[in-house]
Amino acid sequence: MLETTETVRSEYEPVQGRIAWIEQFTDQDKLYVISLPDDVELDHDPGQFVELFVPGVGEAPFSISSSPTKDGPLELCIRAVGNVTRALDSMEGGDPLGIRGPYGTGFDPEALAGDDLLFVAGGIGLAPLRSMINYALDRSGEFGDLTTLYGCKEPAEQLFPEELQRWDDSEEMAFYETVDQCPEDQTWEGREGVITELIPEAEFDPETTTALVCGPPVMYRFVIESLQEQGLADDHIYLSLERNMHCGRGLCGHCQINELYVCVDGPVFNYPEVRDKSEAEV
Amino acid sequence: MTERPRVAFFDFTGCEGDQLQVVNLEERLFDLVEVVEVVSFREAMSEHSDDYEIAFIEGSVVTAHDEERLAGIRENADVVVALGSCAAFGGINAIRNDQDFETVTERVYGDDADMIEANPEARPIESVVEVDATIPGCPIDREEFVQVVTGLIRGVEPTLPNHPVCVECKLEENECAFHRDEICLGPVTRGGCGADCVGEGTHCWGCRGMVDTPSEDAYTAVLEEHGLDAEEIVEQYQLYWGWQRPERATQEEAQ
Amino acid sequence: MTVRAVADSSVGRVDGMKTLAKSEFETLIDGLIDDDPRSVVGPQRRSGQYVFEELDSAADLALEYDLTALSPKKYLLPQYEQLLTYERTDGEYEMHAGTDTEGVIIVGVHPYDLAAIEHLDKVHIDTMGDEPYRKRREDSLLIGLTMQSVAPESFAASMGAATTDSGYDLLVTDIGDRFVVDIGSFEGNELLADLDTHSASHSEVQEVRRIEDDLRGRFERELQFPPEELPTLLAEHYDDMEFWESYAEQCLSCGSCNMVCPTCYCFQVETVRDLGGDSGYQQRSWDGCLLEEFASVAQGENFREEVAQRHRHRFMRKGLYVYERYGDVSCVGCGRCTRHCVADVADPTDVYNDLWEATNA
Amino acid sequence: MSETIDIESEYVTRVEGHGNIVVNVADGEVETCEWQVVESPRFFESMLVGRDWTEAHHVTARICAICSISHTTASLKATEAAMGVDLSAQDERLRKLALYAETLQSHVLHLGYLALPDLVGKQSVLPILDSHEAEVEAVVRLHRLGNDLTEAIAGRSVHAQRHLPGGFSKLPDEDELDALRTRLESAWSDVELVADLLVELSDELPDFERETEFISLTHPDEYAFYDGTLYSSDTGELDVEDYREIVDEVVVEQSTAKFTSHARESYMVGALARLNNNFEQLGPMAKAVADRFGLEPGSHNPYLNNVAQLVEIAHLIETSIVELDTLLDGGLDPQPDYHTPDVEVEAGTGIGAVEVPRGVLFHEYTYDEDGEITDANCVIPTNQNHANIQQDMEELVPTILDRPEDEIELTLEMLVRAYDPCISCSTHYLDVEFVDE
Ligand SMILES: Cc1cc2nc3c(=O)[nH]c(=O)nc-3n(C[C@H](O)[C@H](O)[C@H](O)COP(=O)(O)OP(=O)(O)OC[C@H]3O[C@@H](n4cnc5c(N)ncnc54)[C@H](O)[C@@H]3O)c2cc1C
Ligand code: SF4
Ligand code: SF4
Ligand code: SF4
Repeated sequence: MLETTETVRSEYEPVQGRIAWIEQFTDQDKLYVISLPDDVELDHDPGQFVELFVPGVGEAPFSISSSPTKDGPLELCIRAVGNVTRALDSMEGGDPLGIRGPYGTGFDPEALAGDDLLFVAGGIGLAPLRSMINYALDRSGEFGDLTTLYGCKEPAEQLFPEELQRWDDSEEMAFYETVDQCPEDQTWEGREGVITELIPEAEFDPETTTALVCGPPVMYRFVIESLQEQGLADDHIYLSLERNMHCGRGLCGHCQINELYVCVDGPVFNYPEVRDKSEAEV
Repeated sequence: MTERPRVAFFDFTGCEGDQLQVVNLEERLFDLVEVVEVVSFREAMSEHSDDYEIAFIEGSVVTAHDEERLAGIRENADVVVALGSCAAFGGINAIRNDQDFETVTERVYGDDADMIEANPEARPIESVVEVDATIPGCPIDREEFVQVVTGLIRGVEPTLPNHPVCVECKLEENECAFHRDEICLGPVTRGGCGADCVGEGTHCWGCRGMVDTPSEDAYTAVLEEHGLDAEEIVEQYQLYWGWQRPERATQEEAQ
Repeated sequence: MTVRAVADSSVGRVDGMKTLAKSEFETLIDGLIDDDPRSVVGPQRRSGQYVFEELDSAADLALEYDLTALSPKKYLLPQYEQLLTYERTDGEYEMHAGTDTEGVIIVGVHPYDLAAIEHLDKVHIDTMGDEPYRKRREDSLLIGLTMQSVAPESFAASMGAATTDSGYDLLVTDIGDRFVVDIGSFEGNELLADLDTHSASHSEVQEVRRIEDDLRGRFERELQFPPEELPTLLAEHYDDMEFWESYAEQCLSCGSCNMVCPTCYCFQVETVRDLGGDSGYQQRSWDGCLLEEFASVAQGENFREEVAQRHRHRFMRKGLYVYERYGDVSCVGCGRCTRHCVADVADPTDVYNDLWEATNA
Repeated sequence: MSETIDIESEYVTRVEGHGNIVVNVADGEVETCEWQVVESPRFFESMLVGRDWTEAHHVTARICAICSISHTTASLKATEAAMGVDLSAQDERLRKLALYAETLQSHVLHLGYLALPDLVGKQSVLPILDSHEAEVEAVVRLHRLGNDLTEAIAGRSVHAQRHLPGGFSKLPDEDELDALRTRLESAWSDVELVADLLVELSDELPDFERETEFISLTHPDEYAFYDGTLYSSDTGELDVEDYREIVDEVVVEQSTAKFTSHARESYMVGALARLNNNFEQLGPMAKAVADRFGLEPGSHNPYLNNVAQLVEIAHLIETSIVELDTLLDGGLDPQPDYHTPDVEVEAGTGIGAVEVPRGVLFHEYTYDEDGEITDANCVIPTNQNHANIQQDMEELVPTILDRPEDEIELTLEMLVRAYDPCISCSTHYLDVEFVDE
C-alpha cells in the first residue's frame, strides 16, 4: 500500500505524483512515466493496478506496467478512450496527478516459480502483462522457458515497439507477433491473423506451462479454447480481467463477477475461479 | 479547448428558459465570464461575433430558416451543445407533432393559416446538425450547466445521466406518485434533476426525455395497472416525447 | 470507542434490562437533542410515509411506525458524500479526504435495520475498511426499538431479523405504560445514568419475550424455507435464465429496489467542479446494480446488458454472493424493495419462494 | 442628413418568433416603415387541444420563461373559471405573491440588464460593472430577490412546480418567507441606488410623445395585477368577457404574430398603461419614485415605460411585504403534503385575465366533460403592443431623419426595447443594417 512517512491517510486520498515523461506509441496509446514523492514507496506485484486521479476530470484504474524488479518511477501504458484517459492524453511532463494503490491481486511470482510461462497479450492487454514479462526476464532463473505472444489490430497499433524488438532479439524469451490485418497504407512484414493462430505455432509443453492472458473481452474465450486444445489444464491458465471500477477497494460493486470483486480478488484470476460464471465472459 | 473558450448562445423555437437559467446564476454569472468569454448572448448583451468555440443552442427547429441558421452555427462552432429539452429532443413543442398540420395552423391562424411558414413537425437540433453534448431539462438545471461548462474547459465530454428519475426520487425520500394514485413518468425519464417535481409535491412530467433504454412495455403495463387506457397512455408519452418516442421506435426497428 | 454491541456478559440480556417511564425516555431524548453536539434523528411521519429525520423534540417520534422510506443507513453512508476535495494553487494540488464524518444519535431503529447495520459494519469496518463509514459509525449511537407495527411487505421474521439481541446501544420495548430497556453497550449504559430507572422485574422481562414471540407471528409474508437454504437454492438456479427473464420482463430497471435497501452499499464516484475551475470534489453517491450502465466499461462492453442478468444479480447478491464472501445472507426482510417497486417484481419472497417451489415441486 | 436610408434589422423575437425593423427612406421620403414580426410559430393553442385540465398550466408556462408564472396564473384562472373552482384566500394570496415576485424579477431584468446598458452607452451589463459596481450589484440582488421569492412559493422560478388548479401542491416554508420579508425590507436601498442612477441618466431617454390608448386591468381595492376588470383610458371600464372584441386580433401581412386594436388603430399595455390607469393605487414609496421622474398619469412617452417599471418595482416590494405580513400573521393554514385540490371536472369555458410584466394577458379554454381542452385562445401582451410599436415608429421616424444612421438605429431599437416585448426582442442583438442604394 502507498505509505508515506506521515500519519495514515484515508484510503481515498491519493498522493500527488508527477508525470516525469511521456512516450507516444500510437494515436491512442502512450506510456506515462510517473514519479512519486520521495517518501512514498509503491510496493507492487506484477499485475496489480493503481487508481489514477486527474483533478477536475475523474479517477480510473490502470495496471502498473513497470516491473517491481525495476526501481524508479512507475509506468502506465494508457489508451485514450474516455474522459480521464483523454485528459491524460493532453497532459505533459511535469503535470501533477493523484495516485492511490497498488490494488488487487496480481500474478504471484512465487506460485509461478519454476513454470514455463506463456504470455498471451492482445492490444492494450500488453500493459499489465509487461510488468510480469519484465519481471520474468529480470529473474529468468526463477522460471522455466518464457514465451510471449502479442497481437494487435494493425501495425500502427503496436505498443512498446523498441521493447518488442528487444524481446524478439532476446535469447531468453521466444516472441511471436501478429496483426489482425495490415491496411494498405501501412507496411508490415510480419504475420497477419488473429492471436489465437499463434498458439498452435508456439512451442510449449502443456504439462509444465502456465499461460498468462490479457486482452479485450472478446479475446478470452477463443484463446482459452485454443490453449485447451493444446492440452493446457484449466488451472494452468491465468487471466487478467477488466471491469468498471469506482473505488478499487472491494466496495463500490461495479466490478463484481458473482461473488468475486475484480478489484480485490483479481484482476488476475486462475481460470477455474471464473470458468463457470457466465458473466465473467471467459 | 483554449484556456478561456469563446462561447455563444443561440435561441430557436422555445421559451428561452434555459438561457434565463444561465442569467439566473445571478452573481455566479460574473464568475462564469471569468472562465469563458461570452461572445454572443442576446439575453444579456449586444456584442455578437461569429468566432466562437462552444455554441449553446436553445429551442427546436420549426422552419426552413431555422435549419439554415443552425447549419451556419454548426460550421462556426467546435462544440455544439443542445441546451434544454426543446433543442435536445423537441420537448413541449413536439406535442403537436401527431396533430394534423393543417388543422394546427387553422386553429391558431384561422383563415390566414396559409400565410404561415413552418414545418409540420417541431424537431430537436440533432435532426439537422451533429450535436456534441446535451443538457436536457425544462428548464435546465443551473448546476448541471455549470458542470458541463467547467467540464468542457477541462476537456471532459459531458456524460448524460442514464438512470431514471426514480433513483433520485428514492434518495430524496419522496412519497411515490403511484402510491398517491397519481401517474408519474419517472421510471422511464432520464434522471439528473433530483426528482425535483416530485419533491415539490407533484410527479415527474418527463421533461428530461427518456432514458436510453426505457422499459416501455413494463412501464405501459404499470400504467394500465393504474387504470389508464391506451389513448391516455399515449397522451402521457406525448407531453414531452412527441418527437423522441416515434424516433426511438424507428431506430429500434432499423436495428 | 467502538460502540457496536458485543455479546458481553456484564451487560447480558436479562439482568441488564431496566424499566423506565415513558416520560423518562422523552427526557433522555430531549436532553440529547439539547445537549449533545451530534444530531439526534428518529422516525417521523411525513405525509403518507415514515422517514428518519432530525428530531426537534422527542414528542415528534413516531414510534408506532412500521417501515421508513429509507433505512438509517443514510446517516452512516450518506446518499451523497464528498470523498475527496482538491484545490490547485500554483500548479500544486492539495487533495484531502472528506471531513464530514460526524456521528449521529439514531433513535427508534427496528431490529431488521440493526441487523443491516451490523452487516454494513462487517463489510466497512471489519473487512474492507471504509474510513468515512468507520468514523461516523464509531461516533454514532443506536437506540433500537422493538417493532410495534409490522409492514405488510415485511418478512423480517423469516430472515431472523424481527428481533435481535445485538447491534444496539440501547433497545427499547414498549410494554404498555413503560419501556423496558436492554443495554447493549457501555455507552448505552451511560445514557441511562441520570435517569430514573429500575431493574426490570421477571414479569417485565417475560412481557418483552411475549411481545417478541407474538411479533414473529404477525408477518404477512414469509419465506417458505429457512434462509440458510438460500445460497444453495440460488446457486442451483444461476443458469435458469428463463426464470430470471420472466421477472425481468416486468422490471423497469429503475433501481428503486437498490436505493431503498438497507444492506445495499454499491456506489459511484463522480467529479463536481467549482465554477472557478481550480477546485472541486469527488462525490460518492448510491448506485444500483439494476441500472443499465452499472457494469459497463469505457469502450462499450456491458457485462450485464440484459435486464434479466441484472435482476438475477440483485437476488444472487442478496442470497448467495454476499453469503460467500461474508457468511451473511444480506437480506434482512424489511420489505422496502417490495413496497417501492412500482412494477411489483422486487419482492424477495416471491422470487425465492418461486425458486423453492420450482426445485421442490 | 441621409437622403436614403435602408434599415433592415433582423432579430429574433420571443413568444412567436422573429421580428424585424424595416425602414426605407428614399429622397427624404419614408417609403417603408415597418415593425415586422416574422416568427417561428409555436402553435400553443393547437397544442392545448386534447390535453387534460391538469396539464394546461404546465404546457402554457412554456410559452415564455421570463413570465412563466404569469402564464401559469392566467392558465389556472381560465381552468378554474371553466370548472367553477374557488381558491382559498390563502392560495390566492400566494398566487399573487408569486406573480409579484416574477414581475419584480422580470422588471429588474429588463431595466437593469437590458435597458440600462443603452443609457450608459454600453453593450451589456458586464462593462457597467467597472463603472457602476454598486448599482450593478444592487440590480443582481434585486433580481435574485424576485427569483428567490418565486422559488419559495412556486418551487422553481422558471416553470413553477407547485401551482395547480385549485391551489398548490406544497406550501412554502414559513421561515423562508419570513427571511424573504426581511430581505424585501432591506431592498429599499437597492431600489434607491438604481433610481439615483436612472435619474442621472434620464436625459438619455428620447423625448417622444404620441397619444395612444392604454388598456389594463383595474381593481377597486388594489393596483391590479392578479385580478380585475378591463379598463381603457379612452372608453373606461370594459368587461373581461368581451376581451376578444377589445383585443380584436388581426393577422397582418408583415407579421405572423397577430396585431390588435381597440378604440383606435393601436393601444398600449404594460407598466406604463397600468401606471396611467391605476396611478392612485400605487403605494407611497412607488409614488415617491414616480415623483422623482415627474411621472404622472397621462404620460404618453413610450420610453418612460422603463421608468414605470422602476415605479412598479417599488410598488411590488411594498405590496409583497403587506401580503407576507397577512400570510404570516397567525401562520399558514396547513395542508397535506402532495396536496391535490378538490376539483370537480365539468365542461365549460373560462377566461383568465392577469396583468403580467408586459401587460394584460388572456387565456381562454373550453373543456369537454372529460376535462379535455377542445378550444384554446391565448392573447399575449407583446402581441397587443405590436400595433402600437408600429404606430410609434411611423410617427417617430420622420422626426429623426436628420440624425446619423446609427443614432436612428439605436433610437428605434430602444423604442422596441422600451416595450419589453419579451426579453429576446428587447435585447441588444438588433442587427440594424443600413444599405446605401
Ligand atoms: C484493473 C484494470 C486495469 C486497467 N489497466 C489499464 C491499462 O493499463 N491501460 C489502459 O489503457 N486501460 C486500462 N484499464 C481500463 C481503464 O480503466 C479504462 O479505459 C478507463 O477507466 C476509462 O476511463 P475514462 O474516464 O477515460 O473513460 P470514460 O468512458 O469517460 O468513463 C468511463 C466511465 O466508466 C467508469 N469506469 C470505471 N472503471 C472502468 C473501466 N475499467 N473501464 C471503463 N470505464 C470504467 C468511469 O469511472 C467512468 O464513469 C484498466 C481497467 C481495469 C479495471
Ligand atoms: S414518484 Fe415517480 S420518480 Fe418518484 S419513485 Fe415514484 S415513479 Fe419514480
Ligand atoms: S425490480 Fe422493481 S424496483 Fe427494482 S429495478 Fe425492477 S422495477 Fe425497479
Ligand atoms: S432485499 Fe428488499 S427486503 Fe431484503 S433487505 Fe433489501 S430492501 Fe429489504
